[in-house]
Amino acid sequence: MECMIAKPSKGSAGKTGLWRTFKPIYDESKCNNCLLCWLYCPENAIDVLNGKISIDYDYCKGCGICAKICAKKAIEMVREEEV
Amino acid sequence: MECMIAKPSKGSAGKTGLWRTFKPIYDESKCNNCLLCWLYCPENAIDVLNGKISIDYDYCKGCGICAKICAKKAIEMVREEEV
Amino acid sequence: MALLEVMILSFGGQGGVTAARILAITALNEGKFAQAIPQFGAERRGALVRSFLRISDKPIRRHSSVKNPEIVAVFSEKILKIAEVKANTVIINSKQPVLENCKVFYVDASSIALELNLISAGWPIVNTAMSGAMAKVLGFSFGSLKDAIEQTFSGKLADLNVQAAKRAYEEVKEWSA
Amino acid sequence: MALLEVMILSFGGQGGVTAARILAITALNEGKFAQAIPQFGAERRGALVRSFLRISDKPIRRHSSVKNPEIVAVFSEKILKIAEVKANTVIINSKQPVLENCKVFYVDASSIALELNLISAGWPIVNTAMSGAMAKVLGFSFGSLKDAIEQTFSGKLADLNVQAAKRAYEEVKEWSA
Amino acid sequence: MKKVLTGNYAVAEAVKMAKAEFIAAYPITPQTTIVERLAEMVEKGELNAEFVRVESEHSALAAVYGASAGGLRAFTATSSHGLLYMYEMCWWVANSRLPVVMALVTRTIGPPWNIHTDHTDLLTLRDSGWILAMSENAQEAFDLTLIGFKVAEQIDLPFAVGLDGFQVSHTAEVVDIPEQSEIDRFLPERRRDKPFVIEPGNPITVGGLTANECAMMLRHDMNKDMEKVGDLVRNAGYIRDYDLVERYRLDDAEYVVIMMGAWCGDAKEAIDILRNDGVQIGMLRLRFVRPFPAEEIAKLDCRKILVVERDCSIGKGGIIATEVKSVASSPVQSVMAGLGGVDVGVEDFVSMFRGFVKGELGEWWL
Amino acid sequence: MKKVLTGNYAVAEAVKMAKAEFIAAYPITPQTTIVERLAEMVEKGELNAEFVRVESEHSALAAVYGASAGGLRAFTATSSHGLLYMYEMCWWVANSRLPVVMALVTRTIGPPWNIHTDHTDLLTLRDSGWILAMSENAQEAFDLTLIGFKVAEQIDLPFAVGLDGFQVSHTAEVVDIPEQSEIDRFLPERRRDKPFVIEPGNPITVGGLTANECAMMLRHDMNKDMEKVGDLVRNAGYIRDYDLVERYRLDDAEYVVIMMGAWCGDAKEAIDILRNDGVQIGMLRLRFVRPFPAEEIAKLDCRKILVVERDCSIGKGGIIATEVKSVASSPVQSVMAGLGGVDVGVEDFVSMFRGFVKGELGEWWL
Amino acid sequence: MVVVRIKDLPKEKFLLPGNTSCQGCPHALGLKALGMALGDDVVLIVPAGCTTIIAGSRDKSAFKFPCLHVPFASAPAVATGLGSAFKRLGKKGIPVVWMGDGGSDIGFATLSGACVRKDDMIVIVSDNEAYMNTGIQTSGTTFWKAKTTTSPMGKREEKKDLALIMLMHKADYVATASVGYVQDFISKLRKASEIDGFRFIHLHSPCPPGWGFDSSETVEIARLAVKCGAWILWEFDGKFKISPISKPYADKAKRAPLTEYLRKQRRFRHLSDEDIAEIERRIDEQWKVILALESVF
Amino acid sequence: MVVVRIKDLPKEKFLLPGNTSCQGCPHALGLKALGMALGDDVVLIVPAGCTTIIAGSRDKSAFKFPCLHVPFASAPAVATGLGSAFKRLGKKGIPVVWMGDGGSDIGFATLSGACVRKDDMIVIVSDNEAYMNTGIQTSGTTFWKAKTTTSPMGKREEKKDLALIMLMHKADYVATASVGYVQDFISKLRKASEIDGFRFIHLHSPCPPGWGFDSSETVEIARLAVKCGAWILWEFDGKFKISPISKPYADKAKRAPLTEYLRKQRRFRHLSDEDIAEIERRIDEQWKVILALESVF
Ligand SMILES: Cc1ncc(C[n+]2csc(CCOP(=O)(O)OP(=O)(O)O)c2C)c(N)n1
Ligand SMILES: Cc1ncc(C[n+]2csc(CCOP(=O)(O)OP(=O)(O)O)c2C)c(N)n1
Ligand code: SF4
Ligand code: SF4
Ligand code: SF4
Ligand code: SF4
Repeated sequence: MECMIAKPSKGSAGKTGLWRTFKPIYDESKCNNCLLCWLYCPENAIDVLNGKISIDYDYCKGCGICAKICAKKAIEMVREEEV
Repeated sequence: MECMIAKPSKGSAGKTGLWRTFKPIYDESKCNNCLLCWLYCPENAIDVLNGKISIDYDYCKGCGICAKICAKKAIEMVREEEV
Repeated sequence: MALLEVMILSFGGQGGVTAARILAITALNEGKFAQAIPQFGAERRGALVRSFLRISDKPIRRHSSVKNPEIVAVFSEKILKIAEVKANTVIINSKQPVLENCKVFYVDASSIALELNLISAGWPIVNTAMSGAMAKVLGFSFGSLKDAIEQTFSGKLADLNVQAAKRAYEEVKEWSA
Repeated sequence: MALLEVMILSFGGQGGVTAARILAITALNEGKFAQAIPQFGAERRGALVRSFLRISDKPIRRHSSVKNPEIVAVFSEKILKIAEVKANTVIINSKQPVLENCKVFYVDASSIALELNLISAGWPIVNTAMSGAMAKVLGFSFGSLKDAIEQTFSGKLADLNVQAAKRAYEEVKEWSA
Repeated sequence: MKKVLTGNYAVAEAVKMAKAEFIAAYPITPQTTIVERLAEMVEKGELNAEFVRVESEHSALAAVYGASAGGLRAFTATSSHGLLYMYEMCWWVANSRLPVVMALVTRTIGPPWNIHTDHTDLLTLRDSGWILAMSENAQEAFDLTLIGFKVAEQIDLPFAVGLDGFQVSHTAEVVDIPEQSEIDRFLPERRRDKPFVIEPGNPITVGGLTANECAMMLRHDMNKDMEKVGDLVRNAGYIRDYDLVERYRLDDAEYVVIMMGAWCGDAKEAIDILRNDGVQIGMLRLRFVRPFPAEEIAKLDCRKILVVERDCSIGKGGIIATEVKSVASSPVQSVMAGLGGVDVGVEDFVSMFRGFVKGELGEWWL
Repeated sequence: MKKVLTGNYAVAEAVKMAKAEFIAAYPITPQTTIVERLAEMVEKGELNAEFVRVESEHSALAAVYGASAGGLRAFTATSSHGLLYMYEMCWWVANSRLPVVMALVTRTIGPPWNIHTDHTDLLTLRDSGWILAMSENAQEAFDLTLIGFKVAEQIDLPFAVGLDGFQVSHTAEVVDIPEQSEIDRFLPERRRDKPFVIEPGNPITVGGLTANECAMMLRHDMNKDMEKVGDLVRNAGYIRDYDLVERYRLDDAEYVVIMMGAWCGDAKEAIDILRNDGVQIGMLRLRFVRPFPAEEIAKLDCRKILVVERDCSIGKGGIIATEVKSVASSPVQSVMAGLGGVDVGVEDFVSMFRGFVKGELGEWWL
Repeated sequence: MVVVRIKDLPKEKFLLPGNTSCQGCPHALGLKALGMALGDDVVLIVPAGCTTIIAGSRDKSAFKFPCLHVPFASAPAVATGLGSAFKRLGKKGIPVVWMGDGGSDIGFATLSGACVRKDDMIVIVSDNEAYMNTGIQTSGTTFWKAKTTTSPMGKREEKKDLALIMLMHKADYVATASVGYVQDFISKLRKASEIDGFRFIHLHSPCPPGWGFDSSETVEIARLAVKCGAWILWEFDGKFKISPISKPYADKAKRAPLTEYLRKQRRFRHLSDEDIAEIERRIDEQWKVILALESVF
Repeated sequence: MVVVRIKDLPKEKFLLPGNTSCQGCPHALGLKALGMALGDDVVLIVPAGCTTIIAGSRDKSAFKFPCLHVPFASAPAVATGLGSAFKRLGKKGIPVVWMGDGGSDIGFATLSGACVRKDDMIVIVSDNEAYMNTGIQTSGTTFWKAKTTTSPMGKREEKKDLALIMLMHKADYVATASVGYVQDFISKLRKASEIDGFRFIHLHSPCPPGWGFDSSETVEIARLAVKCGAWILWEFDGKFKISPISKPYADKAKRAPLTEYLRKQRRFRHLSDEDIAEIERRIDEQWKVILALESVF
């Protein structure tokens, strides 16, 4: 039976950061702290620490939603070096 | 296969007239020819011949609907002799 | 008592199945084993229903239907028109012994039911009266039957049905060919 | 040719399965028997995908997965970080030969795709370029490959993919340890 | 206490005495009176359980699955088309290893529509991982339901109690009902945490994708655990002793009949008749089809075995016969009879068995 | 003409060439691409049929049942849970004796959710009256689909073509596709009036209540007609010859392996390897499970038989082994392997077969 | 709404006398009307239910319709396939699914699917508000508080409003009807037969043994349901209209006393005055909804 | 309608990063919101669908919720049983069924049954308008004319309106929501959690690979659907209300151009101008119905 039971685990699909083609780069200076990126990141890969956001690149899949939702353009999608 | 196929037959349940406790008796003289009894007999046991109705006692189950629907009380339910 | 097989013929709504059940309980009360078997199938109010009763001193093992009943109980004379009744003993709801070539017990169960106002949808409910007659013929004590009826019905209905059974138990008559 | 087993490693969306299919058709065009096997399972765009190709002169009977491929085709250098690549021959999408201890063929399939604008959702679609390189290594004629691509794509897309395959067919380089 | 009860009411009584906590079922002839009786018990407060009037059998077993995964003792009942309609859930429950108990009132599969007994429906479960019992009469239907809860909860496999449609389900018979206190001693409350429990705040995920090897191992383990069921039944500690099979006049039998279900009573009477004539014949009655009593059959040392069954695997023949042949050391003859509810009584068995002994019996008893 | 096609596309191609008139199916991995391809064919006008996007498998087969009862050549496809969800309809169609063809892409039954091959799903149909074929590769999946329509319509029994999930369904292979004209000669238009036709103005009622004896006779006749299927397959007049079984290096075999499905290819390679070592081993491949090739197996005269199968009847063991044992005259060993899609390849078979020959093989290949 | 006159109705019988229906059976009334309305065009598809029994047994059918028996949950899907066969083979006829309310419980996904696809058929749910064939068990459409064998203290949930639900499915034609108003039912069947696509009729079918009233009162009970406003007759054929028979009862003052309807039935014998008041409140609400729908659709 | 402020939302993650959802997955967005809204109270019941995959594999779960995988058609019935266990064993928690639109096709009878019984659960249909897990096949809720692998020329039937249908089922709570408006969704989930009985939320979930748009646009597409009026946000909690976000779009003049929504999606690339005009007409009609319902319910 045990092998039919799973427990909460980050990275249940492995390091999904590898899936990225584009990488979200956060520019703290432009951020107005609205946390929309945090709210809308489907991967739950954005953390809020002391009011600032931080992206967990191990798992961020590079979907680009955070960049798009940011009214201040504080997140920019940049091509990963190698594909 | 043939034994899975049935064909239209009167009396598929036998002579259902035997089920009757009460028997509808038609009094032609009271009848205004509205045919409501014909329309509402669930058994389809009433026939219309030359504008007059006739009850097929072989199959009439004696439900009493015809008597009840008749505004002219031209059909009366009478207890079958033996039960 | 070796295995005794009984068939009840009734119209749907007359309570043939309940009668079999009551008599099975009666038999149990008498220290016997019993089986009450309803007609296997889709009954419709008004159609002919066959139910069965088996009684024995030993546990009853068979579950097939009864093919050659020793006793047949007929809940309505009308049934004789549509079903062939073949048995050593027949118990019939009737004012007269209407059969030949067998031992006949008859009781006017319809009148008993009507008089006690045991009626449903125009039908006299003759099952307890017939149970009374059958219990008598089967040699069961009335006490055992009374208890069985009281297990089956409650309150005023139990009373009425016990009365019906009692009357039939007493009124049933034998006629031999 | 005895049975030859090839594994393709790609990211979901890169078209590894299609490449295997194209090469199987190419092999058929060359009079051979072939099998193209996709990863058995639920792929998600972005995840690592394994597909297989079998080629033989005789009908191929086995249907189990390929465990010890003679040739591995790697559709992205990044794959080397997450998957161990063990084979006699490796064909890789790369500007340089980035592997040791085996025969390596390399081609810059990404640049070919980007230059021909074969892009989908940000990804260069490298499968036809890689098919070109693989066809060359497998010793297939370009005509057979071209036909296979034209069976797979239609219209302008077919043209572009044929061009990509053609360039890779010609540009793939060998490097031996 | 002795009572006159139909098989269906006996089952309902057993479910009540087992203190089932959750019941969901959908009516189908000839199972319906079980459901009606339980609904009545619950509404009248005789049984402290939830009764859910589901809209289909698939949902009946789904609801029972949910309740059982949540830790409750849960029960359902069905028949024939109802079983086929919940078939997917049957497999799901078995692979989940939940100790659900189901009464299965056997009935022929249509078309044509037919409400009479036939064992084909029950046998469709034989691969799935359900423990499959088949009762001969109302008493066994009662007893096996109670034993079912106990064994299912011990081994974490679901348990189906078969009873022949009408012949047992609707036939009122004398049934010996134990005291509630006896039952309480026999059957403790269900352990809530076995094989797992789904509850708020306990973040486990059950039943999702796994390695192929795990799916295989699951079936392997189920099969292994099924082997333990025989001992669990024999040592259940119930008021009466039970085993996977019943042995009737078997000790010196040269001819052995293998059967299951209600008609075994008729067949036993026929055996008595043949015995009176000096024929050394006996019966090995299958009270369980799963686990299959392979050892008991393999041990039979006789001239020949006759398997009489109410089913046919189209294109192969008698299902039980096939299984018996696969393990028996004596020659096996197969007869298919009574399909579609065709009545087979004592007289039929007498002539069938005589034909068997004489070697004059065909494969079908039509 | 030779084409590279997956097993699923090969089936779709066969359905197109058979000029099926009605298709209803519900997607489920790994069957889905059959349905997608057929939908595309119909929408693009390559196939003049109606394609219905039903909301479940039960409805898929129900719609196919309606169309077939109305006289059309009808097709569906499913897998695993899809099959279990339409299970009631499968029995209904069989008892109705309608010549429906279904592709069954085998897949393990959950939980855990698992999309890989395992033959348990297909085998749940073995009692029902469906003709059950199991293909080894895409070519057979194609051929058997066409033969399926022909045989089903000749004998009035539904026909299921099994193909292993992914291993055949999604593996693209070289398939030899005949000319449409050849197929047209092989497969005439469906006779609209067999076994009955439901149409306006023809007041027959089909499938209602009947005498019990009729329900029994129906199953008896199905079983009898199933016996004729072997001849119909052998004499189908198809482009290639087919039989219920394939005999591989069997003539002088002392050791015989019985298997079915895609992995038989791997096993044949293993047989070649053992043969090279001088072991007299061969294979009887079951191309059909129903009708069960009992005669072919009974005739096997060898030291021992090994049944390797991707299924387990919990509480009894290997399903095919049980059936083989019930008819074989040589000793039979059973191995259960590859359940849940566990990969079993040439090397595995080599050591499995060596173990078998040496008598060192257990019941499970884990 | 075309007026149907009794005298013009065909005399041919499609439901044959001497069948197994109980005395006063509402299904029998409905099936008879179906024959009068559409006659030879009908091909019946019948899932499990009382109608399975009514249809006859062995070689004897009670219908002059062609009739295909089908599994309980499958009927509309079977009709999809059968209709396709008629079309392809050039046969004129309508697949008519005749099911009980039970069929619409277990088969609701099937019904919904066929409707969403707008498959060509007429579906009639003959609603006797319980599973009668198996012996009066609660169904989704059982009336609030009605006693059944599985709800011996009375049903706790509200009656499922099939017709409104099908309306929200955007069926091509939806209507409610009653065996108490056969001419209205016939007229709706005829209207439905002239429309293409998926057509749905929810037929109110009081059942003597199931509800506990005398077999002579089927029609009367059915009419009382309409007259007290508990059953509203309406039709949607592109436009939503309350049927003329029900129209007057939009005015509460014109409605028959609710107790008249309820007190005649054994299944309601236990109702308290508060229960009856609550039912009345719900009827008023239902009328509000229906009247609003008439103004939008 | 309680306003949900971003800053007040809990930081605990119930959907864990690094799961198998595609880039820009709407289910992931919705599941994350569910965790924020109800957290530890949730017990997930998941039938087959993309979420089966997202949930993780082997010993690794992507959820901090308890989660029970269940057969495709069974989820609401399983929730019935599970909820009963919670109640009997005195455990506080809500069975939350999270299903795709496919689950509501095959399982519609199950859904309808649980709703009619008013069983205690929240059902969320995360509607990506096709069967995505099996590779983009048409479902009942697929948008009219959208291309899928089983409708390669575009779907011919209309989108099934689940929420209105459940409203007519008299569910205790019904709402529409969108992954483009997470705060609104959270607020509705919280409202639902405070009501007893059967609660239903139809969540609009644009899917990048399924609909053919870039993964960065999930939220934008979802919002465009609302802004052009094609997806109307509303809530019924005893009273029917159009949600504040959608309210302005009752006025057609305020709506975003429909083409903006449609042209961004590959599945609609083939639409003709007439098709678009027809869609617009249908949207107008839908608004009429919704506005009317607001006035009655
Ligand atoms: C899958 C399945 N489940 C259950 C049944 C048993 N069954 C037959 S008819 C019926 C009830 C029918 O009720 P309804 O549809 O309301 O029709 P009615 O009998 O009232 O006319 C049931 C539950 C069945 N035949 N198939
Ligand atoms: C009975 C059954 N039929 C079919 C399937 C295959 N299947 C799994 S997921 C799925 C589609 C799911 O679609 P949807 O519910 O819309 O969820 P999505 O994948 O879009 O999230 C199908 C058809 C199944 N698992 N069980
Ligand atoms: S790119 Fe996507 S996954 Fe990565 S942080 Fe932004 S929203 Fe999250
Ligand atoms: S009593 Fe009933 S069955 Fe007889 S004629 Fe009158 S309506 Fe018909
Ligand atoms: S129970 Fe009711 S619906 Fe069924 S046959 Fe009898 S009267 Fe008709
Ligand atoms: S296909 Fe769509 S719904 Fe499914 S996981 Fe991918 S993005 Fe999510």
